[in-house]
This record gives sequence, structure tokens and C-alpha cells, in this order.
Amino acid sequence: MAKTTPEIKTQKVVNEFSVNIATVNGSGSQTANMTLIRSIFKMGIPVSGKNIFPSNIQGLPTWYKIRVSKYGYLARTQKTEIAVAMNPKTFTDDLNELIPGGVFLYADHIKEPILREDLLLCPMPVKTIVKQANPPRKLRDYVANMVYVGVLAYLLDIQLDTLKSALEFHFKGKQSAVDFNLSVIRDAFQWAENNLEIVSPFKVQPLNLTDGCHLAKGNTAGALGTIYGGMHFLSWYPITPATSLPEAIHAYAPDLRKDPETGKNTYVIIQAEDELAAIGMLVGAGWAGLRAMTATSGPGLSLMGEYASLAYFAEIPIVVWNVQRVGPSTGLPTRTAQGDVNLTYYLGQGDTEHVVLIPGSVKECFEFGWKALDLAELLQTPVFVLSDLDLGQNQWITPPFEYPDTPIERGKILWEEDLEKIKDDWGRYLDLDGDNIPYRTVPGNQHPKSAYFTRGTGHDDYAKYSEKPEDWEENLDRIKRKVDSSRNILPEPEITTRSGSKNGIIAFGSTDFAVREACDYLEAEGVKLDYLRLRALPVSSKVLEFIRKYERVYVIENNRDGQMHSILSLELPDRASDLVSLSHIDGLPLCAEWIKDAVLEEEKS
Amino acid sequence: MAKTTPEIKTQKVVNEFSVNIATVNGSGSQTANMTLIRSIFKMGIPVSGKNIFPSNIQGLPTWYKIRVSKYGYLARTQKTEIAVAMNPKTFTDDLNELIPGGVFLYADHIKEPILREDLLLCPMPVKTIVKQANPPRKLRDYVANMVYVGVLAYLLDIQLDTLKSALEFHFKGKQSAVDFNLSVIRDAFQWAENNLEIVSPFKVQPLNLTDGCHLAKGNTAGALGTIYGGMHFLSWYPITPATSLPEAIHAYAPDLRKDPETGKNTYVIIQAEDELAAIGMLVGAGWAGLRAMTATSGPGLSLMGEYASLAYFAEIPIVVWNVQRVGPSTGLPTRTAQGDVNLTYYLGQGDTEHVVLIPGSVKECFEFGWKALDLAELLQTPVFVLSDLDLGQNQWITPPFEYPDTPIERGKILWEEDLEKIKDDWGRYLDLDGDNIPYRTVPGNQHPKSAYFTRGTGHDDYAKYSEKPEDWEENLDRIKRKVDSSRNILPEPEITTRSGSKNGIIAFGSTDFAVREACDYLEAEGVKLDYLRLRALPVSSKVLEFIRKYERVYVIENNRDGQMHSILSLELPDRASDLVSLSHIDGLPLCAEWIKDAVLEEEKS
Amino acid sequence: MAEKKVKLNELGLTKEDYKGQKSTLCLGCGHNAIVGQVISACFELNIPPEKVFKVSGIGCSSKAPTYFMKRSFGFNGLHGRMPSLATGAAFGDTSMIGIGVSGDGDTASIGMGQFKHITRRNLPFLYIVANNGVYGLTKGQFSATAEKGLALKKQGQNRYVPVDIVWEAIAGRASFVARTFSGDPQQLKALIMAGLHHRGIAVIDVISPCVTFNNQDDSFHSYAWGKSHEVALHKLSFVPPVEAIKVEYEKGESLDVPLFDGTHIILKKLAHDYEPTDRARALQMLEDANRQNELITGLIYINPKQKSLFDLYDLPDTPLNRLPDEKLRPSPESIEEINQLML
Amino acid sequence: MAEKKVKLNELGLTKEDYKGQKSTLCLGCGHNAIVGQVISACFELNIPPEKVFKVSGIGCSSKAPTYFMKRSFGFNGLHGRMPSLATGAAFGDTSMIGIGVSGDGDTASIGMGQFKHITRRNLPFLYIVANNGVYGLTKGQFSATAEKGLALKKQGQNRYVPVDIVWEAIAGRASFVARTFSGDPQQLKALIMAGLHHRGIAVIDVISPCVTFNNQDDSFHSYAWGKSHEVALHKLSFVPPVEAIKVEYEKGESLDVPLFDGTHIILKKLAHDYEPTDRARALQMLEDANRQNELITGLIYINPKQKSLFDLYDLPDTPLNRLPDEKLRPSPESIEEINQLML
Ligand SMILES: Cc1ncc(C[n+]2csc(CCOP(=O)(O)OP(=O)(O)O)c2C)c(N)n1
Ligand SMILES: Cc1ncc(C[n+]2csc(CCOP(=O)(O)OP(=O)(O)O)c2C)c(N)n1
Ligand code: SF4
Ligand code: SF4
Ligand SMILES: [Mg+2]
Ligand SMILES: [Mg+2]
Repeated sequence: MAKTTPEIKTQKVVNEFSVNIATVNGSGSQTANMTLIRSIFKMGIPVSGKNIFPSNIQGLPTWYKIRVSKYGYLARTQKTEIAVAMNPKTFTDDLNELIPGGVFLYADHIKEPILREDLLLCPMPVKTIVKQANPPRKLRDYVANMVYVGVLAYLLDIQLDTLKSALEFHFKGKQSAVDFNLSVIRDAFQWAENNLEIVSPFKVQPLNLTDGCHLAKGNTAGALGTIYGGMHFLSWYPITPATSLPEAIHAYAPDLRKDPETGKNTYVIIQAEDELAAIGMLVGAGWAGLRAMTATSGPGLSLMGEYASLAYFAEIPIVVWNVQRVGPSTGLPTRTAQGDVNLTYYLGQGDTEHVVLIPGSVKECFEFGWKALDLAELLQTPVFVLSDLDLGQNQWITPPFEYPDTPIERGKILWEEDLEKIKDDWGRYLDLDGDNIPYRTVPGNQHPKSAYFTRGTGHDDYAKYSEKPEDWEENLDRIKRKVDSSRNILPEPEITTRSGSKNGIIAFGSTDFAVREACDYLEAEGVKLDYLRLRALPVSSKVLEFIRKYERVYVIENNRDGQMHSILSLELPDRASDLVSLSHIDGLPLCAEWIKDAVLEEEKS
Repeated sequence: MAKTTPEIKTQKVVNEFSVNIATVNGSGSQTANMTLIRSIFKMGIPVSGKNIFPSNIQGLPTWYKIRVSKYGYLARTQKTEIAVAMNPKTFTDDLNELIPGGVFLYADHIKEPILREDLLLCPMPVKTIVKQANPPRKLRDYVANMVYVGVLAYLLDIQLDTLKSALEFHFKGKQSAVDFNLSVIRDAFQWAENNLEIVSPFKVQPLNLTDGCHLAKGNTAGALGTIYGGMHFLSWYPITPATSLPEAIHAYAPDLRKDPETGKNTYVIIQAEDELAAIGMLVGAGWAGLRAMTATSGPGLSLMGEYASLAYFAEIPIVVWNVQRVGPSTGLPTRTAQGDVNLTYYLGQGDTEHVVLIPGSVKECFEFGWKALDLAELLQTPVFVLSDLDLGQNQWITPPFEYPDTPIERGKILWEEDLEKIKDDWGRYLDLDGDNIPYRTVPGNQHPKSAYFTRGTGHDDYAKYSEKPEDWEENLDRIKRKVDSSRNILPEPEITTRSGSKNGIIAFGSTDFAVREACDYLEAEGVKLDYLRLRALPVSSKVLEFIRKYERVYVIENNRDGQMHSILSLELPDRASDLVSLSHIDGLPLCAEWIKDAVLEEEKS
Repeated sequence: MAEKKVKLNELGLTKEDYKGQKSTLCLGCGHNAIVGQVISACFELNIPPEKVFKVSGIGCSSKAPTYFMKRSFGFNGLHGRMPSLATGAAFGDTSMIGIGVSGDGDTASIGMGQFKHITRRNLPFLYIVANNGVYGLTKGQFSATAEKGLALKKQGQNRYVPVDIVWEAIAGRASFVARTFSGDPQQLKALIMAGLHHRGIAVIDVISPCVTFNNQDDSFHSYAWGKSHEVALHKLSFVPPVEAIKVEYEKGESLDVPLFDGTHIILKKLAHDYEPTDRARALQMLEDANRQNELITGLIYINPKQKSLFDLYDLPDTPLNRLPDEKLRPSPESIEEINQLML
Repeated sequence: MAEKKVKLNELGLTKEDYKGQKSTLCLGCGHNAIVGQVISACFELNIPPEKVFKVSGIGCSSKAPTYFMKRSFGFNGLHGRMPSLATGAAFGDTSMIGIGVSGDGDTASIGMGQFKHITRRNLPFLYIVANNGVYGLTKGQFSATAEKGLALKKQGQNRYVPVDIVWEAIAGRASFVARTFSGDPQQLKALIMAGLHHRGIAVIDVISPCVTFNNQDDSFHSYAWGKSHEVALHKLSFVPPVEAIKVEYEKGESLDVPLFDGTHIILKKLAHDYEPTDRARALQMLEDANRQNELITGLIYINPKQKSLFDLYDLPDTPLNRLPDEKLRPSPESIEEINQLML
């Protein structure tokens, strides 16, 4: 039995704290956690949820971190105010992570010593309540998780009705499931009401800050964006943390992309035998006039280099999402990073440089989902979308997805009637418009002039095999100019200024949340930074202008080597020494505290 | 019939000209060309030979360019003084390439028009002479090539005896072959003596500049270096232009690496099913304590990324030669480039950075052949050797290969008796010596403490699986420091100064020859440059010191994007704007003229 | 005798219209025979060249598509990875006919994985392996189909047992598997014609000698060996629907294999009495032939009824690559519903 | 009853000495049974753990080596590419015993190419495929061995015909091919023991249910289906040399397969009368079993005489990785001769 908790004084904190829920992988805590987060969201309070899980299916420690923030801070925090300990293995660590005055909920059958005296303890009679519910054996762990939902609801002041509607959403009308879960929650709530002596200083109170917003994961958003982007062809190979993106396409496409007239599917999905094949199929499909995409992560991307190099060279539109995890090698498959910036940008042998879109929010995952397909066909080149586990697999507040505001862009495809109008010989790689983008035909075109021969070897403007030095050079230079010119049409960076900033800060992707938060903290410490979030490579001239404006610019990234910092340094060699790389990778999303400290350290010097 | 040649005045030029021999691929001109080059070499005159051939086995145009230079210039030149036209298809181009006053030899059955009047023409009665020799049908083309050898010998003043000894070397005592070829050469020589009206202004005269030297290809040298380096295990997959390296190991190892005591082989060679498997086998072998190597080119290297990333992370010694050809994609498989600098240096997903050796001569290919194996085991990391087609497949003058001057370095391997001495637990990734290099055991070690589990996922110092943020970070940082510290032990750059140089020039690999020549020309034009040849990545502090010394430093490379320039810029951000990238790629080796012009252009600005 | 009459096919095209660039393969290379028979087969079958797409990997063999049907779309992809390219390309417009040419290195060494997976998926596609037991383009190394003990210049003796492409195709569940020989142009052509009409993957393993690097008389992949050891399973003819009705073949003497599109393959019995419809029996027959040192050629296995990859997707009649934009993007109204699901 | 006697093997080791880390696989996962039987087999065969190296790819199955024999060197490599790793590693010291565990995704999807090439090379190596028809570690997608029509959560119905690993191993010329079932621990163990003594590649395809993602009663890879449809070809026992002499088995009732090292596999006839020595017949038998809806288990093919990869290289007795430096570097004198060849 736990000792009675000594009196602890903590000021009441409303809508600004974090909860760390420690369970065992595979024990089915997802419903419990989603119910909590949805309820808080429904109360109008900004909230985010992060799943910190092992590369395992069942039995290893897993954490779910819920951050509640009236300021709308959604990034990971280092501080934990409330811990829920359901896993004996991590009990002591979970306990130790709490701030003084924190609230410690734990299943009371865990008999680990509790050596801290500065916490509010809350042993939960999990087994008793579960027994009462009498679920089938298989569901026991799952039901146990509902107990902490009930106790937390009591401690935080979440209404049972709110929980109920969250459950109703979850079970989509399966009333029996709603009732059963709710009854366990209610039992736990009641037990807490009747038995708990402590009062949590951390509370939620309704706000209206989530109005009009939704909760979603980046991978779901990317999948939907892709579907709205008119994707015809998806070939993929499972890999964490990309898998849920193709799986979401698989889930949503049958409804959204069945032709209402014919009832036929307007797309094809193939689970390939590996990533080499996945990208090979893409290249075939892209060549044949299909809007083709795949999603993978580091190890898979490594396998895609050779075909990516071919697609770059032969000018074939394909879209590849890289949902990054921690590398090198297999690394930490279930942890987040931004370590593939270089790999993605330069993927393939020889001189290559690709177009890369970098979404920084769930909404942008949707938007770049369709834009990537447009850009690939417009530019006739592979387009990469660089996301990461944190953005892709975690739960984020997002404004609603917006229907694409431009029509589908298919680029310069010639059909029979177009060829009919062309008098001269048509050449696949002729730069007729002076914009470095040639015209293409696709198989199926029945015009006798339409066919040409595609290859990864040297060719002239008419796609004929050539080893001539000048053919090689002119062609490659044109391709370079083509990709280079994309700077003008790729998503512009997002800039946030604060009056009187001397220095700037640059970030990209999922670190946006932590950087914004850090900038607030820094301002409080007297350091004002103007902030630029990159959204694409190669970078726009706006990025260069931005860098030129400041004495010093920090580049924040979640990797070891400061890869984006390198890319920016090369863009502006004369300012290279004023770009300061602040990079860090340990598997966890960057948090504002680390960024703040790192910047302050630099500001001192 | 050709017109009689008008009188052309060209000054006599001794030992300083180029010959361009145009034949048809697969027609067996190799013996002819080698006989010529060997003869000139034997006369003590610096000479180099470059094969410009198509990606084809038989029937397409091929050129062999022989450069004779009393100054010892071995690079490609743009100027051609003598052309031998055996191929009707390229006849006109070959003709047009000649300088005014050049000598044009051609098979007189080729009936193409000759529109230039500023050449010395030399139609050769190839068919007649071949008929006279009456070779078997299959050998007819081959024998035809001996005709130009004879005619050239006459024109250039090469003694028949010299040719004879070259043939004797070639046919290794097969007297009948020597006699037969020599008789054709002699017939042609005699025909020339009796019939030719022109006198070639271009002549060879014996010198003694090749004494003590040899003729060899970089790939042969690399193979021999590897054999002397104690390579145990070679797994490879054929790819131009790397193939001849493993094939040379295959040729030489049976003699050199049969244990004289037991008569057994001290090595294993496996032709793998592809490059994914080739490197997989290497990693297995390297892990099991074998000195393991492979050789490949761009497309193959792309396929090796994932295993390279694992080897980097799990700290497994392997050696990978990248004999570069032109990319992106399949590119120009039979043409030379330096376009894989980035790919090689950063190969793999996540934050990776590899040790790369860059030989700049045939002799260095030998030296780096064995050094790479030592360094890989010393540092427990993949070591790449970055060569290219020009160095690897062409014929170069070289000083003799030198027997390794240091014993075989096996690095920190613990055997049974070593473990016996260790009291504490031994940890695979423990940095006991504070030099970032841990100790390792290898399978076969029978000590109960020896075994450990290797993986590409996160691990602690004892090689136990770990997802802990601090384990990940500490381990990766140590690996970074380890590779970083290699700067101090890798081959130092080679620096050549000229008094009074204001600017510097940096190059690497096979462009060395052209750069040296260009520096001479530039000096003649009043531009003195100190020259640094890089020999390894990551770069030594000497390179940084060098760059700091000059107002401006040119970085010369045979690629499109100036990849090495980027790497150097990142090393010295404060001098990045003073590094000028001069890069060019069209499939041909860089030549001194291009470098000179490019530098002069920059010097003007 | 003044004017040479040029033969036209039913489309009014000449054989010239089915040719490609001039071959740059070696004189006498077996692959040239394959090129020739693809041209003849397509010409005789009246296939519009624009209805064909042709793909390949890397190798001498993989250059073959350059040399036939210049009016067809072509793609010379990556070494060993033509199958994935073909799979993606085929979905652009499923009314197109896909022809692939690969080598033994391309298919059985680096390409083994993709080869097995394309057979398993049963993509409607003619997959020709120009099998010479050697890497031609990289100048004469052993490929995975080289027989054990084969000696090649610079390479010494081959240590490993060979991959048998027919075995692999059958194990891999290809629905049409044949073996033939570049030195047997008639059979080669008939098999190509049949393969082009098969709805599913048609793998033809063509023993196609490399005269430059592997044509020693006793080498399995040489002309000499093939000529003297070939045993044709049957005399094979491909019959279009109209003719099919007319053909009279003696019962018991011939086997009629009807294809999904009304065409027929007629197998006239020769020495062997063999029905190519049982996977295991096919392999038994090959084992026997191996023991007899025979080069068995002909149609070794066929299952005209196995569902093809196209049949597994419910696609519109309009080719995917011609679908109008409005068919590709869900309606503006749908976005609201989708947003409501996001919680 | 006070003290529990711990059984020791001939090396004086306990079973505990053959265990690895605690399994982190799901409770009831078929792969745990494989781990258990590898432990038992090695313990009973008195194999010193230090004489074993164990490798794998990526997947739940590929984690298995972590859970047995912690005193053996282990390497958890890349997805689908354990075979190449094993091949390189095996040459370090050819007296070592190599054990690999792979999954069906690892072997039959991404790993197909390497799988076929390791079988062809006949590396002495025990290659266990823990075959559950699904990708466990990535949470339940179809693998290439999933049966056509299988329905999985989120994935819908499987469209493609499955890869049969036994077919593939036999086509690929593996010299020892077996199929068994995680729910039949006795046979599993006997096969592991036999495989460990086979000089060449021993492929054991173990139907090993994934209780989390693919254990529906009617699913081919489930416990329920396996339990009710397993038909053992024979009762298999592995007999060490000493015992072999003693064993008396009724002629006609049993088949004795002697291995190269003097050990024997004894196959006691059950329902089937089957000799596992003919490749084509093996496949015929499998086809028949398929038609009968049987899960045939046992030793399906063996050729104890096929040369192993080690036999093809003339290597010294001293392990390569222990050769002294002076054996590795040619003599100083030789360099002069070599230089003379350079012209
Ligand atoms: C990834 C990769 N590795 C190696 C090569 C080099 N390569 C080109 S063709 C070829 C072998 C071709 O052999 P095969 O398929 O049998 O064709 P053949 O030339 O014999 O007709 C190889 C290894 C390549 N192009 N790409
Ligand atoms: C190159 C690469 N692609 C994808 C993955 C992701 N991945 C890990 S395990 C696995 C499938 C494992 O399935 P299987 O081999 O059947 O093993 P099981 O988990 O079912 O035992 C995949 C696709 C990876 N690790 N590496
Ligand atoms: S090398 Fe061989 S395969 Fe290649 S074209 Fe010549 S004969 Fe044919
Ligand atoms: S997910 Fe399936 S394969 Fe993986 S451990 Fe669990 S039961 Fe085994
Ligand atoms: Mg071949
Ligand atoms: Mg599986």
C-alpha cells in the first residue's frame, strides 16, 4: 500500500500541463488515450498527443504524452505534471520524471517503492474495477486503461458527457461498446470521487480555442491530399512510420475515388515486394501518364536511389513521401527525426538535385499531398515530400483541410490532337518554350509520331541514344536549370517577424511547433528572433533575402549533422559563417526548452 | 583515290603530339594500340593512352588517343596532330578534328570526301596488305589494325625492333603470334617507306624519361594493392568501369595468395547476384573478421546505401571502391566523371559521413588498395576509394608499386587470450581508450565472453538493444568523433607551390594530370597558382590551412555541381565565398586547356 | 521482275514499319534472332505498333527493344528491374500490349526477385529472356544460368549450379512458360505470337547464344549445342479465331489450347506425348530431359484461365491515363464530410 | 523434492546456457516455439554456443535470434538481406555453424532474390523461415505467402497467389528442404537437428502463426488450420553416429538418410509412402497435398551429396579470420616480379 501523501502545495494550474501515460505496448491503450484527448479538444482546449512507442507489437513500454495548452503550444515538453503508471517496468522512471508537486496515478497492484515525497499520489484500484466490469479475458488490459480515463476525468474536471461523446465518435454508433466503456469510466470516476483525498492542482476548463478545428495525423492528411490530387497509382512497401499513409489511401480511396458513373476505381494500389519495386512501378506508371506516388522511410529511400536518379534524368514525374524516422541504418524505427534531408535532396548517383516539399503541419500535409502531384507533372521530375514520424503519426490540432484551389495540373502532355497540329518532328527533350521543360507523350497515344524511347543513358533532344559530349552537357544543364527554376513556384517560406529582431531563426517541418514556442520564451528572455519556416527545396529567393537581413541566423533541425544548415550555407556562401547550426537528435521531437537554451547559449557567445 | 596532298609547312615537332586512332568497337585494335604505346614508352618518352569507347561490344565507333609528351603531360588534349581513320562512320569527324598541318592516315577503301586541304594525307592500302597476310576471316579486322601500326612507325620513326619487343611482351613468348603480327607491321612499314610522299613533321626521338617506370591501369594497381593488403574476401558484381578491378584480383590472387605451405587459398572471391548482395556479403565478412572489399560504380553504389549505413552504424570494416562513370542514372557507362563525391561521402540514410580515399595516380591506386583495408579495420568503419574510369581503365606511366611500408593493421580485435585478461565485462561499443574506437571480437572466438549481438537499431555500449535517447545520442556522437578523427591519419594532401602565388587551386583524383599541366600554362600567362591535391575525406587540417592562405582558391572537378567545392565550403564557412568552383562534365577527362581558360576567365573578373 | 512487291499486313503496314533502329549487337548474336521474330510476329498478328509498349532492363539483350518497332513506346530501365517498370507502365492504358526483353543476368541474377513477383502477379505481358548464360554487355562474366563447370576467359570455371528460368517461372506461378532457341526461328515466332495473345504473363526463355563470349561448341548456350540437342516438345502453331474454326487436326495427334480471346494454340505431337497443363509434371519432364542431355523446347506450361493482374482491379474502360480531371478529384462537397471524420 | 536437478548436456551445459534474452514477441506467437526448439536442438546436439553464429533480417521473426543462445555471435541485418550477410559471415571461420531466422516477408517478398541465390550456392547454413503469411512487425499487411482471398483488417482481401517457400527452395536447388509447423514442436526440433547436421543449405519453412494479425481459424497460417490439416509425411528422427549403429528399424518401414558426417536421418513411414530425394516428385506431392487441402509437413527434399559452397573453395584449415598476417601479404620479393608485368 502507498503511504498517505504529505501535504503538497501546488498552485492551481488551468489548461497548461502535460500528462504522461505509461502502458504496455499492445495493451490497447489507444482508445483510452484518444478518448481523453478528444474530450479535452471538444472542450475547446488546445491539446496534442504523442505516442512514444517501441519497435514491438506487444509487451514493451509505451508512453502517450498529452499536452494541454491554453497558449496553443503543441510541441513536446520536457516537464510532466501528471503521470499515469500502468507499467511496473517503467514505474520508477515515470515517477521520477514528474515535477515536484506533480500528480502520480498508478495501478495499485504495482508494488514498486515510491521514494519521492513531493508528489500527490493516487493509487487506482484497477483490478477491482476491472473485475467488477467482468470483461472477457482478452480485453482485460484494454479495460484497465479505461480506469485511468475515469480517474483522470475526475481529477481534471472532465465531464462524463464529454467522454461519452468522444466514445461515441470512436465507436461510430456501436452503442454497446460505448456503454461498456463508459460504465468502466464511470465506475472509476465514482471510485475517485468517493475515495480520493488529493485534489489535483491541474485542471481543464472549457475554452473556445479549438472551434472549427479538427484532430488529425499528418499521414492521414497526406493520404487525403493525395487522393484529392488525383493520384492514379500507388505502389508501396510497409515501413514504419510511413505505413499509415498508404494504408489511409487504401481506406479512403474506395469511397472517394470510385467513379460515380461507372462504379469503377479511378486508381490502382499495389503493395510491391520491396521498395526497389515500389519505385520501379512508380517510374513505369509516371512514364505512362499516371500520377504516381509512394511513401517510405529512410531504409526504403536508400533503396530507391537508383530509380530516382533515372526518373530525374529521364524526366519522369513521380511523388515520393519520406516519413522520416531515426537513422542511420534501421535506427530507431518508431522514433522521429529529420535526418534524411541530404539523402532526399540529392538522392541517386551523379549530379542530382530534387524538388522537395516540407510540410510543417497536418494541414500542409494535405495541401502538399495534391501539390506534389501537380508539381511532379508540371516539372516532369520526381517530387519528394519530407515529413516525419512526429508529424505523420501523432495527433495534431488542425484547421479543416481545404479543397484544392487550383485545377489539376497535368503539365505538358501531348495527345493525338496535339501532335496533329505539330508540323515538325516532335522531340521528347526539345525545350520548345524556353522554360527548360520539354513536352511529352505517353503510351496509349495512337499517333504515329507519339512514340519515343526512354532510357537512363545519354540521349539527344529527340531521345535518341547519344554519347556525344555536347548532348550530355546540354541536356544535364537544362535539367539543372529546370529544377532550379522550381524555386519560383514552390511553396514560399512562412515568415513571422517580431519588431526589433536582430537575429533570425530558420526551421522546417515538425519542429515548427517547438520553434514557435521557443521564440515566445526567448522574447521573454529579451531575445527577439524573426522566424522563417522553410517549405521547399531548392529554396526560394525569399529565404536568401531573409538570411541577408540578420546578423546571425539560427538553423534548427532534428538531426546530428545540421543537414539543412549545410544546404543553406551553400546557397549563400558569403553569409555561411553567420548561419548557426543548432541540431539535436535523440529520437524525441525537439522541445522548446532545448531550442531556447541552445539559442541563449549562442547569444551569450 | 585521294588527291595528292598540297605542300603543307609544319615545323618539325619532336615528342609532343597526340594521335587519335579511330576504329570500330570489337575489331581488336587493342593489340595494335598497346604495341604503339609500349614502343614509345620503351623509347623513354612519356606517353599516355586513352580508350574512348561506346557502351557496346562490337560495331560502334571507338577511339584510342595516344599522347606523346616530352614534358610528361599525360592528360587528354583537345588538339590532335595525327589521326588514323579506320572507321568510315567517323571519318569526317576524325578528319575535322585535326589541327591544320596535321597528318591524316586512313584506310584507302573508305570513300568519304576529304574537303580539307591543310592536312598531310596518308591513304593506307589496308586491304591489300591484309590480303597479303592472308589471315583467317575472323582475324581480318584485327590484322588491318597492324597496318596502321606499321605506317605510323614509319612516319614517327619508331624502330621495328622496338615494336618487336613490344609484341613479345604482349604475346608472352608466343613466337608465332609475334612473327605474324610483326610481318604485317613490316609490310606496312615497307609500303610506307616505298610509297609515301609526305614526311610527318611529328616524330619521336628516344629520351630517358620513363626509366624505372611502368605502364599500368589504376584498376590493376588497385587490385594488386588489395591483394598485398591482405584482402580475405571479395564479393562483387560486374559493372563498367569497375569490373576490371575485381577481374584483376581474380587473375593475380591465385599466384600471389596461395599459401606456399599448404597450397590453399587465403582468400575467397564470390561474384554476387547483385550489388545489394555484394555489400551484404562484405558486411557479413567484415563482421566475421575478414578484410573484405568490393568495387562498383554509380548505379551499384546507389544500391549499396542501406548496407553502407548499417556498416557505418554498427562499425563494421569494409572497403568499397567506386570507379566512377558518368551519371545520373545509367548515364554514360563508358565515360569518365567525378560525379559521385557526395553520394560516396554521405552514402546511406540518416546522418552518415564516410572515410573516402581518393587516389590521383596509378601508384596511389596500389597504395590505397592496401591502406583502405588497414584503415577500415583500424577505424571499424566502411572505407571508400573513389577512383574513376580515366584513372582506372586507361594506360598511365607509373613509378613501380612499392611494397607496403607498414605491417598489416588489424585494429582492435580481441581473441581468446585477450579476453582472458579482461576482468570486467567487455562491451562491444565501450570507448575504453578514449579514442572513440571500441574493441571487437569476431565469430570463431571461443571465449564465453566473446559473443555479442550486432544490429542496425539503437544499442548501448554493451551492444544491447536500446531506444533510450541518451544511448542513441552518445553512440552517434562517438561515431562522428571517430570518423572525424580520421582526418589526422588519412593520406595528407599533396601540395605544390610556386613562389609568389596569390591564389590556390585544389583538385583530386584523375584530374591531377590536367591540373598540373594547366598550372604550367597559367604560369606562362602570368597566373601563378599553388596547387593542393586532396587525397582523402574528411579533409585534413592541412587543406584548411592551405585555403586560408590565399585570396581565392579554385576547386576543379569533373562533375556538374561542384560537389567537392561544396564539401570544402562547409568545412570553412568563413572562406566559402573565396572558393571558386570550376566544374565541367561531358564524359571526357578534363583537359588542361579547359582548366586554363576557366581560371583565366575567373582571374579577369 | 522489275518491281519488288512489298507485303502489307491487314493494317496496311509493311514489315519495315515494325523495325526499329539498326542493331548494334554483334553479328550473329542470338538476340538479333529474337528481334527478328518479334518483328515478324507483330507484323503477322497485325498489331498496331502504337498499341505496344516495350521495356527492358540493362544488357545486350535489353537493348533489343531498340531494334524493333520504332513506332512503339520504349523504356530501357534499370538492370534487373524491368518487371516493376512494366507493371507500373501497364496500368497507364491496359489496352496496350506489353513486351519485355531481359537477359539471363538481368532476370536470374540481379532481377530474380522482381522476376518472381511479376510472374506471381500474372501481369498480361510478354516476358522474353534472351538467355546466353553470360553477361554480354560487361564482357563475359558468368550469369546465374551458366552451367556448372563452364569455363570462360578470365573467369575460370563456374562453381555454381545454374538457375533454370523455366523452373523458376513455373514455381513462380507464371501462367505461360516456354523455352525455345534463337536457332529455331519458327518455334520462336510461334511462341511469341501465342504469348502476345495470352492474357497473363508469358515467359519465354530463349536460349540465345552470345557469339562473342559464350559460344564454345560444348557450352549449353551455344549454337552448336542447341542445334544438336534441341528436342521440340511439339510443333506449335498459333491460330487466330477465324482460322481456328477451319483447322482440322487429327484427334489424339494434336492438342488445342484455346486462349481467352478466341485464338488457339495448336500443339502437334512430336516425339513426346506431353500436355503442358500440370506444373509438377512439367518439372518432371524437364528433369528427365536434363538427364537425357536434351534441350527441350516448346510450350512447357500454360494456364489460360488464371486471373490476370488486370482482372483483379476493377478499372474503368477509359484508360486511366486518359481519365478527365474531374474523374480524378473527389467533389468539393466531399471535403466537408472528410473533415468531419478528423477527430 | 527439495533440489531440482538441472539436466546437463555432454558439454556440461544447461539448457539455460542455450537461452537468449527474454522474448519480446507476443504471447503465443509461433516464433516463440521456433526459439524454443532451436534451444532444445542445440542443447541436445551438444553444440557449443560459441560455435554458432546466428543471423536474421528484419521482422518479428528476425528478432528470434535475440532470444536464443546469448553466447553465440548474432547479427540482425537488413530486411530481406540476411542471406548475403550469412554468406560473408560464414567464411570468417568455416568451422562455425550458421543459423538464420527469417520471415515470410523477409524471405519471399523483399528477400526473394537473395533467398534464391543462397539456396543455389548451397551455403552450409540452417535457414528457418518463420512463415505466418503476414508482416507482423509492421502490423498486419499481406506478405507474399498470404493465401489468395485472405482477409485482413485494414488490408481487405489478398489479390495474389501465394509464394510457396518449399517450391521456391526446391526450384532454387536447395539441398535440404522441409516444412513444419510451430504447433508440432517434436517434428520442428527433429528437423532443426537434421538441418544443423546437413552440409549445405537446410531450408525449413515453419508455418508459425501470428496470433495478433493472422490467426483466424480458417486462415492457412493459423494454429487452428494447421492443427486440423497437418499431415506429417513421416515420423522423423535424427540419429548421431554412435546411436546410428544401434538403431534397428524395420526395412520397408523406414528410410535411412545418411548425412556426410556420419549422422542419420531416419524417416519412419506414416500415411504417405514418400522418398524425399526427387525434386520433381516432391513438387508433385505438394501439388497433390494442396488439392487435398493438407498441410504436408516433414522432410520434403534432401540431397546430402550436393557440394556445399565451402567445398567449392580450397581453403586452409586455419580459419581465414585467424590467418597470421604473413599468410595474407605476398612476399616482398614478389613485388618486383609484379612490377615487371606492368607494361
Ligand atoms: C545496378 C547495375 N549493376 C551492374 C550493371 C552492369 N551491367 C550492365 S549489363 C549487365 C549484365 C547483363 O547480362 P545479361 O542480362 O545476361 O545480358 P546480356 O548482355 O548477356 O544479353 C551488367 C552486370 C548495371 N547496369 N547496373
Ligand atoms: C528496407 C526495409 N523496408 C521495410 C522495412 C519495414 N519492415 C520491417 S519488418 C517488415 C516485414 C516483416 O515481415 P516478416 O518478414 O513476414 O516477419 P514477421 O514480422 O511477420 O515475423 C517490414 C516490411 C524495413 N525494415 N526495411
Ligand atoms: S557480346 Fe554477346 S550478347 Fe552482347 S551483342 Fe555480342 S554476341 Fe550478343
Ligand atoms: S505481431 Fe505476430 S509475428 Fe509479431 S510477435 Fe506478435 S504474434 Fe508474433
Ligand atoms: Mg546474358
Ligand atoms: Mg511474416
